[in-house]
Amino acid sequence: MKEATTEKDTEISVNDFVIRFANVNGTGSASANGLFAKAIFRSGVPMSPKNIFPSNIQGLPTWYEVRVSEKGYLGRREGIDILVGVNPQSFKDDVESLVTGGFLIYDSSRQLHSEFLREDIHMMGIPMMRLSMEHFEVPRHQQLFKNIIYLGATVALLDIDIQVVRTLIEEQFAKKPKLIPPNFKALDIGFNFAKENLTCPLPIRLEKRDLLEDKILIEGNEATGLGMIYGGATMMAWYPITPSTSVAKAYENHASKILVEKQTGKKKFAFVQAEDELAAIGMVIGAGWNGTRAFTSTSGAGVSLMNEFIGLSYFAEVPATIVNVQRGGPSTGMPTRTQQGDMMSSAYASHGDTKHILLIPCTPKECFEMASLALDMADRFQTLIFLMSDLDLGMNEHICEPLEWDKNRKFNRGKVLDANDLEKSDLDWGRYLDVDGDGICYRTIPGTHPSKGGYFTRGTSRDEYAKYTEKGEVYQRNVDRLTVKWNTAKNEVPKPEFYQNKNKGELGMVFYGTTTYAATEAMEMMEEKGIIIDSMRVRAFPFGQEVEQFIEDHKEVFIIEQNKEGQMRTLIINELEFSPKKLIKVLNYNGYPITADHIVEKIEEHLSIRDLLN
Amino acid sequence: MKEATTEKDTEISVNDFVIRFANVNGTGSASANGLFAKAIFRSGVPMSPKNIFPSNIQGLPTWYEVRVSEKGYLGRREGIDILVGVNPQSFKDDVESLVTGGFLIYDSSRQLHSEFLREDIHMMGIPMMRLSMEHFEVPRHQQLFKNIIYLGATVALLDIDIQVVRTLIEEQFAKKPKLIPPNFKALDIGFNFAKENLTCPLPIRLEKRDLLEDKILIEGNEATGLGMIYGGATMMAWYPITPSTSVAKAYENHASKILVEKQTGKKKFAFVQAEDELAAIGMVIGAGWNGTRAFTSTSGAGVSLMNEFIGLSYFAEVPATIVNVQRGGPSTGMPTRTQQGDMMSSAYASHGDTKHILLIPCTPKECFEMASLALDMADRFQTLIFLMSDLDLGMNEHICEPLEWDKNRKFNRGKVLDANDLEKSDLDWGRYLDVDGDGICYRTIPGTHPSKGGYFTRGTSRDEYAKYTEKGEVYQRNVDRLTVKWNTAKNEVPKPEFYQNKNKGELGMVFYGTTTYAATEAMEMMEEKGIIIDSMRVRAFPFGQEVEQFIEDHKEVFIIEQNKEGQMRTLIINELEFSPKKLIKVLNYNGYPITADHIVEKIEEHLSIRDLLN
Amino acid sequence: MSYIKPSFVHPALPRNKVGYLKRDYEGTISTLCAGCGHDSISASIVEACYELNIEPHHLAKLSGIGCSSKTPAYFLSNSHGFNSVHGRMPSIATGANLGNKDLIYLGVSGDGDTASIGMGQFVHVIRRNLNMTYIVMNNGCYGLTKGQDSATADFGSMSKSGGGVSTPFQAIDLAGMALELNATFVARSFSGDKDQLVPLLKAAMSHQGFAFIDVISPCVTFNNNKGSTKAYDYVRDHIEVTGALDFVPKEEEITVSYEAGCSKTIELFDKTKLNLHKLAKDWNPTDIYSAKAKLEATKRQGNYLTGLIYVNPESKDLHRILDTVDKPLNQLNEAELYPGDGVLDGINAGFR
Amino acid sequence: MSYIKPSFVHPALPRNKVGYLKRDYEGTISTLCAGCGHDSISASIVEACYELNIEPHHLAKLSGIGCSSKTPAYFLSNSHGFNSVHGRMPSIATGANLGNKDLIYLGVSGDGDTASIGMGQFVHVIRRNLNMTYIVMNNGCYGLTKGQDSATADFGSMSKSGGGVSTPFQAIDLAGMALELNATFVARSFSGDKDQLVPLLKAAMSHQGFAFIDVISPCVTFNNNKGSTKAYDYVRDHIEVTGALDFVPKEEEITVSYEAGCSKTIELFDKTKLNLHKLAKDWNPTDIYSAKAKLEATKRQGNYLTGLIYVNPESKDLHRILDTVDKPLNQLNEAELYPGDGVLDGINAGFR
Ligand SMILES: Cc1ncc(C[n+]2csc(CCOP(=O)(O)OP(=O)(O)O)c2C)c(N)n1
Ligand SMILES: Cc1ncc(C[n+]2csc(CCOP(=O)(O)OP(=O)(O)O)c2C)c(N)n1
Ligand code: SF4
Ligand code: SF4
Ligand SMILES: [Mg+2]
Ligand SMILES: [Mg+2]
Repeated sequence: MKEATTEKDTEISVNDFVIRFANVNGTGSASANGLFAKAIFRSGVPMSPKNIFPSNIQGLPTWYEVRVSEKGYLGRREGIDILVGVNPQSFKDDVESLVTGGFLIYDSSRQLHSEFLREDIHMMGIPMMRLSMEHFEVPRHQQLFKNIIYLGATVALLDIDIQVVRTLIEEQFAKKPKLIPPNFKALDIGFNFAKENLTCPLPIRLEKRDLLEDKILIEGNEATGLGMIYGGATMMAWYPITPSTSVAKAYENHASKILVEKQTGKKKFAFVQAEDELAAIGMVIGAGWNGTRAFTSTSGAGVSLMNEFIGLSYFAEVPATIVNVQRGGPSTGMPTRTQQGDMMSSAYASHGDTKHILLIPCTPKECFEMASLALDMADRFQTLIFLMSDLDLGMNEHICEPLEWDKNRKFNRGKVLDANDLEKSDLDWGRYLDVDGDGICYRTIPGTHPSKGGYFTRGTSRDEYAKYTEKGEVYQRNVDRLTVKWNTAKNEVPKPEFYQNKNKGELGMVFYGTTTYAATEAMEMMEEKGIIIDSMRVRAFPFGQEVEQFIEDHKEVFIIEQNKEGQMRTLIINELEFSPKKLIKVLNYNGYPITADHIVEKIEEHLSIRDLLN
Repeated sequence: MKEATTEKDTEISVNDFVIRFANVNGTGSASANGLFAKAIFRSGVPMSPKNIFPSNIQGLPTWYEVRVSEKGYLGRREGIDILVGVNPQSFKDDVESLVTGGFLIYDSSRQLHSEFLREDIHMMGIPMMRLSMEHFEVPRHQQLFKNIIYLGATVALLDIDIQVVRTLIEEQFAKKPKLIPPNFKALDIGFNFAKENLTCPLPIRLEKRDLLEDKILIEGNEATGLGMIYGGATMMAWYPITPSTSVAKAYENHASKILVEKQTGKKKFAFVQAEDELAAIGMVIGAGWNGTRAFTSTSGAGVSLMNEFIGLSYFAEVPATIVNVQRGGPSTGMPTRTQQGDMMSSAYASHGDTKHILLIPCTPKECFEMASLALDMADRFQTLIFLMSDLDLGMNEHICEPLEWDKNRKFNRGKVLDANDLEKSDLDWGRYLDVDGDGICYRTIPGTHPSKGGYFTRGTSRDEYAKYTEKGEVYQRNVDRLTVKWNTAKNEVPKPEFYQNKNKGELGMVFYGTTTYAATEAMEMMEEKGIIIDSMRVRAFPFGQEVEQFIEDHKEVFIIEQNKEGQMRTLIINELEFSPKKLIKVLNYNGYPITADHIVEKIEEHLSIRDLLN
Repeated sequence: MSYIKPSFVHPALPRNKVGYLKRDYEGTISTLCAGCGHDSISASIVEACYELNIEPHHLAKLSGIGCSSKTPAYFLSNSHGFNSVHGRMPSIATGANLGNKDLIYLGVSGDGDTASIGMGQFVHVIRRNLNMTYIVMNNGCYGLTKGQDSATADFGSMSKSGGGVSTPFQAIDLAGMALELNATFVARSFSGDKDQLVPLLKAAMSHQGFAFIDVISPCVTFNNNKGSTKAYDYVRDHIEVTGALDFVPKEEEITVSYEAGCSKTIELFDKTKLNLHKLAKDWNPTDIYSAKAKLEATKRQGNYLTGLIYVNPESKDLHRILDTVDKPLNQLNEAELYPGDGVLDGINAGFR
Repeated sequence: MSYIKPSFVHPALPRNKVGYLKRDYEGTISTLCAGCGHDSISASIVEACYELNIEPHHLAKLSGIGCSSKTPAYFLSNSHGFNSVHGRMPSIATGANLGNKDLIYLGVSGDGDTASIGMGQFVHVIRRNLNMTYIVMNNGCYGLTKGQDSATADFGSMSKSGGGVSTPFQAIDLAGMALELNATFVARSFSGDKDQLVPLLKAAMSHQGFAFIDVISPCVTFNNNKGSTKAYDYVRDHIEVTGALDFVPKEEEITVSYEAGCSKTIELFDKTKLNLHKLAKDWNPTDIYSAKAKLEATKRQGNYLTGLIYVNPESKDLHRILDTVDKPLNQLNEAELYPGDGVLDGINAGFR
């Protein structure tokens, strides 16, 4: 076992480390951990926190992992440099998870059992519980402030500006000022203990920078909820399910503040906790039919339950929006882990020949933008839109540009006829008549006109004038029009984003959503090794011309994603008719966010095997 | 307008025609039409009837189409030679549907409006309703026997042996003998009227043959229900939905006769009409978990509703069987039309990375066999099996070999440990431990042993010993084992059937299920034109080595199916990694069974375009 | 297939207060079986809407799947309608209603649609007191799928398609369920009793909240035989009526005067009055406990209790519960929904 | 994560009639919050199974999803269990029961699991009178998803996670629903009242048919605050008991004698006797109308009625309704299921 921190066998490393807090859930550690991350954010240094929590409320292991990266790499990184281990249940594994030369901060209130000793790491005991019991009386407080004590110690050890943390505490308890002094006290206890008993700072440490400008730190789900408000959603129906619940919470919280009639206090929105997911999507479709912008948010099992209704929205052509915050599947799977495992089941949801538009954000800012875009596209295409997020994006805080809204922006309501339109004498209106050749027809909203524009919406086949039919050729005309509509969508969905400007090397890389963080880092890592790979981030399904061209232009394309079957790859092959041979899977599906190392390793593996074969 | 039947401008054609009966549903025509088809069957001549009925109970147009083909072509054929038109609602369209030179048999009780006259067909009026009113008193009887009158007339016109029809009537009313004489009477009225007033027989006519040996005439759903009984299914749970309802009816009817305890009259099966499809599949999974063979049958919307439970069966590895009798989709779609539109949504049903075994019968005999096979495979692979039928196969009668059952056959119960197995001292049992390397583990049934083998089944991730886990590597080990299991299945699913013995020409054709009838006919039509195409009928998903080899061996392969997106083609590309370029879609998705002409036309179109390009 | 009816209008045909002919409330010709109870209910709906002076575009028709759920095509052609999916009409109605509180929502369902696959949504739409009229066309069977028993088929009842086996399960009493769930308007009627059904429909559509009407509606094709408790003959013989209902629109006066002691007037939210007379003596329509007891007593005697069973004149519908603005949500425009300058800046600041 | 408990057995520990220790009915250590009502119910289940001399492998545990639905891991480790999907445990139980009638089926659900997403299946499993015990661990909230109101949250009740807003909807009374649906055994209890719950569980497991127990079970983390009607303090103060229940197994005699007039003995199908005493005077446990009235009267007073509410000793479970053979269906082998030589020939002949 190494002596704590004094030896200079670890080189000084500034603003580049991973720290992990191992706690028991339900013990108030979330607040301390969050303060730590925010303090680094306020220090102007890029960092990204990952909350790795159990599917339970209290008493099980939970981890909070923060990667600090001056270079701005915000994906997860393997290898833990510093571990704050205060959970006896997981302590053994936690100790093992540290890299050689890493730093273990543990609660030394009780003697450490020798089985936990490791020769190759630095072990730093802090008698957290004892200190807390010495200074606080109420047992609940002793428990809570223990967390702030280790926070204080890490502040000292990592050379974080303690004033930044103090300000954060003041802000956090602005409405309960009585809580500020004891928090300050606990912070100081930890800080001072470290200063007095451990060599501060560690060779791994923080230095203030100004790298973040006006960026914000926000969870994807929060941004999605806000985006829906700005996008004009006045109805949300949902059913609780991790990791999508916080979308609903964000929508409700913010709407309750900003979508309220000043004079009366009445709400300009309706927020309904449905009895299940079938009801939630039914309400969204009912609202959409009535010309109301509406959405639901859910995850895996919820989407599966919505399958029948999804087909109705598609075939009856009623706008609807589903936010799918993906988690580990199949079935109940790993409800508190992340995956991109619903790409196919969302794209092709429901029986019969169906396809749905997917929007795929990668940052909270994009969640905000794509939320409102989803509402526009649902109206524009009179269909169901999926906003494909995931647990990592939705429930972890991410640094991103501030949210922006153009106050002059109009909602794209799509092709809706009003009473005046219906009055026009030369109007030959048919609900399913393709007047413009783009496959999108003109719809009417209930209540528009006393004698015109009424029709019977249905999930069965019908003719151009919405009359029920079982005639084969009429059915076929209708579904062929849906193909035309699909093709129209290809030109209107968000275009992909390119990295390295398509220099048309031999190799390409395709990724999407949260995989982007690690993928772009991997790209740079490979560049350093002399392997140049062009990259494209797909932002929507169906794929437009640009996506096709990129794949066309490269001899081999790695598709990097977080599921077992390579679902995006399947979509690409199936929709763009590329030979599967040129599309190589790079997958991660163990529920943890993918890392750049993993990508590099898999790509190198492929390249070396290929070279071997050639 | 041509004089009825006397002129010899139509050449004599024996045992090769299409006749269509255009009726109003709910008027008792089904019985007369069925007698007609059966009479041809009894005459030893191949024929296939198609019931084209509306999604309603009474009063709408319904058609019954019989193709008679000495050569044994049992697919649908375009072009109606004889039309019996007794439905005023559809009469205009019906008249138009006849081929030039065709024969129209209509009710001349009232004068025909001139708009219905066609110069190029033979029009044969029979005063059906008037004759019926002259001979029968009760209005309901007048209505019913009108149908038997036109049956009598067609018997005379087509030269069908009237004695065959008489016998059929006797059999049909064996339990209500009072109905036999009036039916005979009506039959004679029609027969005699035709004999006396029309030139009988028509140039298009029937001649007795002995081409059918001991074949039977049966609906696919009936055979499926029987197959489940022989296969040992003791529980069926279902919810009514066209076109799957008759599977349940068949199971119940036959089981009530043959699965009953002699002494007590008690039932050796449980038959439950569930409250919806979610409950139906839940019951099947509950039974499967308890070691009971069980199944459900449903169609499109029902499968969509089952999506969540399907994922549970897959991931918790509980045997279950779903009969999916496909109909026209998406959504409620065309509930009384046929399609093969759920191939993808069944193969990949549920969220997360899931895949399911599909068995794809093409004849009632195969429905019977694959029903029991599905039960075996569900137990063997501890997963959910889809039996993919469709409306055409399920609800139309088909001529096929008689059903066979080897009385010594054992049910394949898969890997189940009994109390003795559990007692073995060296047993290291883990519910999800892959002992044999085939990805399939040993399961236990509740109630087996007082202290061993109990475990908590769940849809969440767990370790090899069924303990809940959220550990990434344990999760991954488990889902990787599911991939091993999937690969094992590839070798055990039914092998494809080849036509023309893989002569390794350049061109290949792939089809499945009811598409087979038209596809094999098309193959022969093309052969006559000098185009040789090898053919393969796929009988299951995943695909084994033989399927892969066939596609490998051919330069261009046409995939013929009855849906809009080419779903089987997608499955092939996605699972076998073939280049989409060599797989050409030949699709029919208007809800009517595909015809050989359509296939030939599409293939020739492709070949001529290709030649043009070359 | 649906037919367009001839559109010649006789100049002397009467028009209602909003200027519409009875015909303007009709739909395409029914494709149901001749004699189906559902068609009679459609006729009553036409009548009620005409008499209630509803402008057709102020009403939206919603249904699930089944013979019953097809009926919205057979009334009110000029109104928008939504034939949704099996058993899920309540959620569609909820979304639509939340989007535009100013329309009248008329939901039509079957007993299969409501009591089996739709049970969950039925329970919860009651709990939310959605402002809508919800009619179950109750024939004790699944008409469209050819006559299987539904969950409202009575124990011991025999249907045509049941193969001589009588229903072995207890029936679900949807009116009883609605009462148990504190529904604010519960009624039952019989498709063959237009005189009773029309005023009930008018009252239901005037009620501010969830108004449930269970209408026994015989299926002539599959469940009108001897031995069935949902056959025309059986139902006619087993009806017990809570009382007679006169519907008095808000602008009108009550003119008829009834015997004291056995009549009662209930004023609804919008000043419409329900005038009840010939009251069953053990029944108080605004007391849910009395209503439950009456329903149960009638059931014990093997009879159907018809008429208004319970109404809560104080009912607060979902919009009131959620406290939404007066303007329909689907009519709020960009300006009305814009949170205001600087708001987003403030939000951004909160995330730094 | 679940822990294995130490397995040292003290030789003098008492064993029940079938030779098991109490410990043999326990499960892995609970991962629920300390103080969660659900854990107390688990303890009562252990007690009841031990006392009822159930062999662990003769019982199957079933649940949906939620904190409550996790509990089967915390009792009866040697029994098979099935943690299925949210709200659909009843269908799993139905299939399992149909497959093997000889096991005891113990279903555990939450109020979210049953009263919202699972409402349809709950209603229909009652209608089928499936032979099982169905426990709802009722905390008025969605524990596992962090405390949202459930449909059993009372009007006006306030939860910790509700942000100071009280429940604006009427609660669904699951016991009331069960009665309305003619359930054959309906009871309510409180997680904190083991003395009442254990005999109720024993009676429920002995009942031939669907036995429903609504157990109020406070969620200490999200719904144990002031203002909540599902908090420990509130529930304790608002209980009204139908009567005391003594469970007398079939082979035993009733030994205690109670005051005449306020006690009653009910014999179940299997000769087990339920001995009731200190009866509420306006309540007859075998009369469903009296049970409904009693439940309602108590509700009107703002109280929870606990204890046995209704039992139908004549109850016929689903297997009897379907008339299945005595041998469990999952044990019928090839020979028993083979329809006999020549049968298929006959069937084929019928299709020629
Ligand atoms: C999800 C789903 N399952 C099954 C069906 C088939 N289906 C159509 S109508 C119907 C029953 C209708 O019965 P009911 O609601 O009583 O209406 P009725 O026809 O008797 O008026 C069923 C089961 C369907 N359309 N969708
Ligand atoms: C289909 C589906 N939707 C949502 C969820 C998320 N979910 C898990 S538990 C739960 C609520 C459980 O509440 P309750 O049944 O009352 O149990 P408690 O935790 O309160 O004991 C929900 C909504 C899920 N697992 N599956
Ligand atoms: S089947 Fe029954 S419910 Fe359907 S239309 Fe005919 S009579 Fe009416
Ligand atoms: S959250 Fe509530 S219900 Fe869940 S374990 Fe904790 S106390 Fe129990
Ligand atoms: Mg019905
Ligand atoms: Mg709960």
